[in-house]
Amino acid sequence: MSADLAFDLLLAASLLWSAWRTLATPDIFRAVILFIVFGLLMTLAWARLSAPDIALAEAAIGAGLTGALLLDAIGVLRGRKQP
Amino acid sequence: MKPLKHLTLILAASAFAALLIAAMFALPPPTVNLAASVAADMDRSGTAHPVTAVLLNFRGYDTLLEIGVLLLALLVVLAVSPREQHAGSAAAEPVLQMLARIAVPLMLLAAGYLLWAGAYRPGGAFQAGAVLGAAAVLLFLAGLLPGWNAPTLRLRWGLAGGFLVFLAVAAALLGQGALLRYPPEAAGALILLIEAALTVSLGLILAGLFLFLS
Amino acid sequence: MTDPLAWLILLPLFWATGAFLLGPGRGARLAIAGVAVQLWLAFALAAKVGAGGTAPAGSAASMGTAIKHAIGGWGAPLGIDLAADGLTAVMLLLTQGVALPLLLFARGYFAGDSAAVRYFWPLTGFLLAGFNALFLAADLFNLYVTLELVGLAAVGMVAMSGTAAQIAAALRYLFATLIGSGMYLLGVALIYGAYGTVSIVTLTPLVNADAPTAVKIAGGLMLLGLMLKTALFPFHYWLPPAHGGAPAPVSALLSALVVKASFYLILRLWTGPFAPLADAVAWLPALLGSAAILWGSWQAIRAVRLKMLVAWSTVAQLGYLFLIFPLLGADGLALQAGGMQVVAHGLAKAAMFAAVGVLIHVTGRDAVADVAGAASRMPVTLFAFGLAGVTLMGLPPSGGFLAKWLLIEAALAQGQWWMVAVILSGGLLAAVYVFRVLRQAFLLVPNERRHRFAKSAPLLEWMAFALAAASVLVGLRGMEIVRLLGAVA
Amino acid sequence: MTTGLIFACAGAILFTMGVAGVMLLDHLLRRILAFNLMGSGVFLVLVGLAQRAGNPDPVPQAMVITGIVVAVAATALALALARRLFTLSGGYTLPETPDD
Amino acid sequence: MTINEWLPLAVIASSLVPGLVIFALPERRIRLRTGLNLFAALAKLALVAMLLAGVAAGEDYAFRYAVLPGIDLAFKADALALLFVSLSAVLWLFTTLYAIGYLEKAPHRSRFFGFFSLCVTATMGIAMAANLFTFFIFYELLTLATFPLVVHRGTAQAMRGGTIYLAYTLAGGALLLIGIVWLHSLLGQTEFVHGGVAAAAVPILGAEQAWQLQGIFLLLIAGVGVKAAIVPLHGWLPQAMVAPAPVSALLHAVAVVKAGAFGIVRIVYEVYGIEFAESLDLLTPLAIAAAVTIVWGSLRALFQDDLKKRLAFSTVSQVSYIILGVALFGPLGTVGGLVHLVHQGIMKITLFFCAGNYAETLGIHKVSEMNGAGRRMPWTTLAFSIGALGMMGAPLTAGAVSKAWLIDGANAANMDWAVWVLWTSSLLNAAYFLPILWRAWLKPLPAAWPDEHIPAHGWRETAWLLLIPPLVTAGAVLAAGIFSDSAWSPLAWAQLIAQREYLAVTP
Repeated sequence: MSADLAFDLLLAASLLWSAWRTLATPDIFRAVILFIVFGLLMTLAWARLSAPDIALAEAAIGAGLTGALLLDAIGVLRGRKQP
Repeated sequence: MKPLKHLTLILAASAFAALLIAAMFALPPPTVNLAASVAADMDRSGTAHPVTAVLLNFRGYDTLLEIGVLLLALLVVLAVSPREQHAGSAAAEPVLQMLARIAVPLMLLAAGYLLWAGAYRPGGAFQAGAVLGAAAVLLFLAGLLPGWNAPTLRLRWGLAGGFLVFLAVAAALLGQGALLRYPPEAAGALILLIEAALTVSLGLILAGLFLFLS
Repeated sequence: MTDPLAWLILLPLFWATGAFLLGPGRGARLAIAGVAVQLWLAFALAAKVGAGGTAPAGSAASMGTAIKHAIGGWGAPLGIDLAADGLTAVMLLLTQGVALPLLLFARGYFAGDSAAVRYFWPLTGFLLAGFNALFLAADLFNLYVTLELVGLAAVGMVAMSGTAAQIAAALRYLFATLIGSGMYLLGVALIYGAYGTVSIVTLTPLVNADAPTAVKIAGGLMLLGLMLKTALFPFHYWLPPAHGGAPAPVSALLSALVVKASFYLILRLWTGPFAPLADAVAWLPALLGSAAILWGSWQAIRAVRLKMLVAWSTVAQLGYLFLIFPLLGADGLALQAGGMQVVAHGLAKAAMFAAVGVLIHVTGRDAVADVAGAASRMPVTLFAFGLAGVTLMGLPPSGGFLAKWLLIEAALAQGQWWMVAVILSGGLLAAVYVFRVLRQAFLLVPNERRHRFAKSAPLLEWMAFALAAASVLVGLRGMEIVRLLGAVA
Repeated sequence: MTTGLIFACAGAILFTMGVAGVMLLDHLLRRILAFNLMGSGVFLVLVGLAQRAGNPDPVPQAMVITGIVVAVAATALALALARRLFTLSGGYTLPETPDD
Repeated sequence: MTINEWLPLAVIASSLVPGLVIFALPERRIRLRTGLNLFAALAKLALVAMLLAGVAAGEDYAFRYAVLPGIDLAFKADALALLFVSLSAVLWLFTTLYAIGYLEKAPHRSRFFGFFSLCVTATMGIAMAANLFTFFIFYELLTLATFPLVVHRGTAQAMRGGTIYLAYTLAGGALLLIGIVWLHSLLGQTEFVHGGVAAAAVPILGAEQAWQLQGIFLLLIAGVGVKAAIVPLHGWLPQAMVAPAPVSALLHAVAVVKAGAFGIVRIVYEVYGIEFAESLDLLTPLAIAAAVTIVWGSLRALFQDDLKKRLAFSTVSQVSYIILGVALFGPLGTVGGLVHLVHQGIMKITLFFCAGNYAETLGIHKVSEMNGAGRRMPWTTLAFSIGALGMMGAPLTAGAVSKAWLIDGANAANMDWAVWVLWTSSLLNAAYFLPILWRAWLKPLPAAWPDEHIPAHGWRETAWLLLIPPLVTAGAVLAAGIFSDSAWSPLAWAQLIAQREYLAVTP
């Protein structure tokens, strides 16, 4: 088993794990954090797939903006700010 | 009954995933090789980076519609978030403010670089626009930019401008023969024009998705 | 304006953006002018297609002989093609033909409360652009983008005037449509993995009966996703609250057109690339369609609210469309039946929602019971409702009648007697819910029990009437539609 | 087993998880998260399967960029609706049965 | 387009267009509406007269328009069509006059007359349909146009009657549709052809198609049988009595039941062909169904106290005379059935006009309230008596002529039982009509009428517009009986049809 393959498998497993935790973790705030982690792992995956354009887009839009939007929504949920 | 329903669904989902994976392993190599076609036509595409060539030339029509989707989403956000006067975000910690003052110019620079780099290496309007949007969000979080109310005419032009430029180029080229058929000699310039306009509008739209909601 | 194909997509995008920039007042005028030009373009395209003598629509060859536009000049599979055959032309005509009166209707309907519906016009523009782009697309991935354009615009329009119930309905609809397009896109991904192309023309000869399992899964996923978007029973759960909750012009657009867009795509794929795989499962959509007819009609009969009644009727009427799949044979009868039903139901349902909109506007209530006595106050609206009902019941000489005739003939030709029974019971059940309303309207109400009627707007009434009359009169122009569908040389 | 195929398989599982999540979960924000997982799964299949032989293919990559933008648009729209519902009804879940 | 093409269309348009205009008229434009109605009715009569003259001279009137490939909207004004067209056109004029008088000051008159005109339009279409497709279109249009008339009063009772009417007719329509489409897919067409389109196609059909054709026949007859009120499909008819009197007159004498009976005529003669139908063993069951209906309707009529209900059951019985005539395999029965189509129409419309007059003038709705009505309203009662005697088949009336031909037909077909049925029916007719006449003429006047609206004024026992139509139609009942041998009598026309189109018959 080459190192590349091992890394890929590990990365895929982490992706699935973070995705599973995102859905299963009871606390919604943690779920969003896990989702952002998932997004960063996705960025790595895109890099491994020789897709730097997608990696950039994923980091900026997928993890960054979506994460920010979700966190903001949770702020409303937690009543920390006016909706 | 609900747990039972959940269990059956989860079992079905697992079975489906297993079937799908097995099917993917059994798949013979594809018949058509589009990557080769892209490589063959790169010199007529007006850009040196294959992904940019696909995004803005070979399948530029997809991108046109996709910007439409994004603008549409912004309109829906505006439509369902009726707001009177925005309070403005609470003044953030001074550290964040300082960070923002330093980071934002750098981000603008990065956006410009990404836009320009897109012509021959990874990068382009989307990434650049995303960075612009992120800069605006950062300013907002630092309390340096107020949240947005119903957009003024100028802001509306900013939001829709990139899409309009894209549309106008498409229409003009349609008059010349086919939708989005760039003349090879002008392709590079036209794509850069579209990308520049898109970068600004994408930045505003992505920022707007955040700022109109907050 | 030499090329109607591309302009049919660009024009609504232009006026949608323009309406956003200009605001609702001038936006409305821009939109109406735009749709009028689109209607003209659609007619021009139909004339062009009709003159071309295309092969039977939906047949494997039809995409090959259709009018094409290679975007960017590249041509498939590298570039994206637009293609129009008879089926496309019919759908485009229907879309613009329904949209124009509905936009005039909407202008009157929304007059006065501009705040809530500020974004109606640009959203409509994107919706129509999405339709036209979808009907013209010949590329699976491009179709995904158009599906999202249509889906998100539709969701936005449901949510637009925002009560809690409407937002909840919009969210339910949003998740349904997102899962639907997600399934579709996974199918596209598998297809690209298997064949390396997403162009329908390139793909069609590559798919054969012993395609790899992944391709079969792809077909199944795409079909399932699109059925969800079309609200085929049992995936109809999202439709009644969404269509029944939105403002009347929006309900009309949704019921008349949005669900038809995904149906159109199913038909395209079924008769196009996936034709070699489709025969084995043809009974499934027909079975679900039958269930939809019976269940939807039953719910419409039971509905308390007027708009819910009409929305459930949409669930039922969509069922008819899915009956055609096992009958798609060489004679083309089933395809003609499908096309006719799409057109007739589109016009009739738009008319019915518009009429119900006027009724609610004027009586101020949304309950079947509150229609009592409306016949004498709003004869035109009631007439519109009745004429639309004639089409839904499949009574002559409406377009719905021709659709049913063709469908029964196709079913008989294949010995599918159970289908004939379903079709006719559906018609009778439709009569029950249509006449439930009409009966109520004819009822004489003692003066003291009569609630006050607001003043009605003649423009609204007559637009509903025009749509309803069109749904009936289209039955007399069956030849043109059938000819466009390409079955008549 | 290539990088492409590994991530395609991961994508298939992600998609399945995502669909199940959108259908089964109650909390709106979590359903939105699930939708994003579903989308990422599809994108991985799209690129991974196309590149299972190991050669990068710009066409699916460009499609995924388009897809990501569409997904963020849908997410923002969904969030706007969810927040509006929260403002109006005080909850982040949909009512159990559609009212007639 | 030649005159021979547009004349049938003009006949249809002459009631369709005014009908649509009337819908749009405001309620208050009484003169304009009345004028339009009468103008339309007279124009239609003139057009029909042109057609009659043309057809008698051997002209062909037809119009055709393709709706779908292989499916045409087609009209033909042949002799058979004109029998029904002329009946409808004439009776429409009188019913319109009567309705104008009857609905004075009632609400929603624009709606009423609009649908009234649509109803007649549908009847014209049914009469002139040249294939089953066209027939079906107008057959269903008739259902839709009559529903608002039945429920016109807007009471709960009217709604009930209307709903039952719809349930029966729409279900019948569905059966008819299956039959038509099935036939169309079997033969590729459904044209009305002399001698029968199915008969003509027999050589190309295998023997195994016989059961299909039998099944189709059953569906078609069941479909039109609902409107023709064949037992057990007649349940709607007595319920529909809640409608205003002119509507009942229209339903019973002109439009609805006749559309059903006429449909049976077309199906038996021109779709199947009488000989082919006989060879498929279809006629005897039809004749039995008709016979059962005749006796059953008469029996039920005996026990009705409500005057309109008694007339309704009488209609059930009488319409099946037509069907019996058709089902009797032979030329004499054909003539009897066809002529009864007209005769029953003028007799029954007279009776309904009179029933309406009693109700409108004196508030009489029941047979038991009829005592002395003949002294208070002699003219109305005279007309009623003529109609009733005609129904019984008394000499010198139209009814005598039809019955004579029918009995001859039954004898010629060696169907003795049919003769018995006819005699029994006549007896029963007498049993339920004579008591009414006896009460009206011979019983003393009651102390007060149930609800007297219109006071007597010398000779004028009720409003002119209510009085004249029944007198004219009663006169027609006598004329059709007395002058049955003249060249322009319904009998002569029925003979022309039988002679020209079906069988070589010498009267």
